[in-house]
Amino acid sequence: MVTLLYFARLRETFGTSSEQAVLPDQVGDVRSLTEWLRQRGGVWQEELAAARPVRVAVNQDMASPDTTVRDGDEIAFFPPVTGG
Amino acid sequence: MVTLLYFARLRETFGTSSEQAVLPDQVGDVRSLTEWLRQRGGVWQEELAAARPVRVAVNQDMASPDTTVRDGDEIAFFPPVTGG
Amino acid sequence: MAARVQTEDFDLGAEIARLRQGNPAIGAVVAFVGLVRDLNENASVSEMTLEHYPGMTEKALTEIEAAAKSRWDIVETLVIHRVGALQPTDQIVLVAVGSAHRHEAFAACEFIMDYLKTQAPFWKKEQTPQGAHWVDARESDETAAQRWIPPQAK
Amino acid sequence: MAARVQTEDFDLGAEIARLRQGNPAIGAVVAFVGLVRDLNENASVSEMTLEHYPGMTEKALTEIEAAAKSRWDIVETLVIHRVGALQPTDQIVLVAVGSAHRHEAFAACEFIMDYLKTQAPFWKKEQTPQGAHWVDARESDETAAQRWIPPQAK
Repeated sequence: MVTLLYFARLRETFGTSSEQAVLPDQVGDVRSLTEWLRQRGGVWQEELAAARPVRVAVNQDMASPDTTVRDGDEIAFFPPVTGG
Repeated sequence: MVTLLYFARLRETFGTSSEQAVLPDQVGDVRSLTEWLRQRGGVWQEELAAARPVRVAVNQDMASPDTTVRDGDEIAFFPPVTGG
Repeated sequence: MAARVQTEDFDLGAEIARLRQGNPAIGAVVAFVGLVRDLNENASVSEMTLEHYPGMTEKALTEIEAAAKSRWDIVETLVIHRVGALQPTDQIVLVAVGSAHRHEAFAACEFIMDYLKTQAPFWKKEQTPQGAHWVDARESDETAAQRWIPPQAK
Repeated sequence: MAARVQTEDFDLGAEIARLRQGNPAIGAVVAFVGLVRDLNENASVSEMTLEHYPGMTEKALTEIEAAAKSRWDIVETLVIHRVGALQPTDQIVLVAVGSAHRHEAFAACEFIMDYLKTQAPFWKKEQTPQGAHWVDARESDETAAQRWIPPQAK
């Protein structure tokens, strides 16, 4: 079980700010997790399309596609940040 | 007649902050004015020695040795500035 | 070193007074204040809402401050970032650095702002006459942060 | 654009509030505050006296602000410099710049400080246990100002 968080435009488009998910065996890093969510189709496929500049944080650290994800992790998806 | 002003260390060493002076004919620029003052000897010769980093302003603008001085000018002598 | 995320406004004078209070080793303070403009990318802005990622925000800001401290000889740093609804002329963010000499304070303050802009999880949504929209990240902010990376590390 | 020389202290918060008051085009303010340290060149400083050249000071500061305005796209500038007797932790100088975007405010503020340090007629005299002495100009301040001169103009 992992916690998935969505912020800003993604939160609005997905219509949710968080969910609990059980990862299938083939999901071991950010890349495969994103691919798995994309397979939900619709807005998921659209917002998480490879061309979209989506950022991912694993346990509140900025992550890359190769970053490992494992049970208990908090994984957040969001657009490039625009604070300051 | 010109007004000569002295600031900071020069003011203290010369023992005066300002004087009125009538320039001799051969004094036409900052270089010759400085040389003329240097000829007073003593602390004047010492503080205005060529090796000393003295700054000169003519009519409240930073000047160079070639800057012209003429009757009615306000000419200030001071060490490199240290504000801020 | 302190990082705060808050909905309330902040008092620049009081924050800087606290930052340097009783520390005669601080000879220079550089403070940056970011404000809501009424115009962005040629659209007039009537209101802005700032969202953030609680927990990660504080962590990211603290890490950026620590990076600045390890890089420059500075004494104090402070970051305050507001969230929630803000109007034009409202204060958004304060970054302040205190150091013995001025160049370190200038460099560290600008470094913290550049990294905050690209690394701290805040998002702006603007209200304009054409409706509300999420602000797009600017390429120039990415470029600004990149210039702090030593050439050999790129 | 304003330049003030005064013996009284200044209120950072009030000055910045006035600088940006009612101007929603200002998205960034960078403020520099210079303070008296209790240590300079390894000597402990108990008091400092600042002397200036009345008339030329205001002229020099105004010219430096004008140079910054012609060089960067900035909206407001303010310089306040104190003179007279000051103690450690006292404020000496405030330079503030307001602009639409942050990089212009950072650059213009640092530019004004670097030129003030080498062009504005102020002199510091420090009181130390070894007696009073006039502070020597620092080569590093000259170098700092030089870096703003375009290569072809040097």
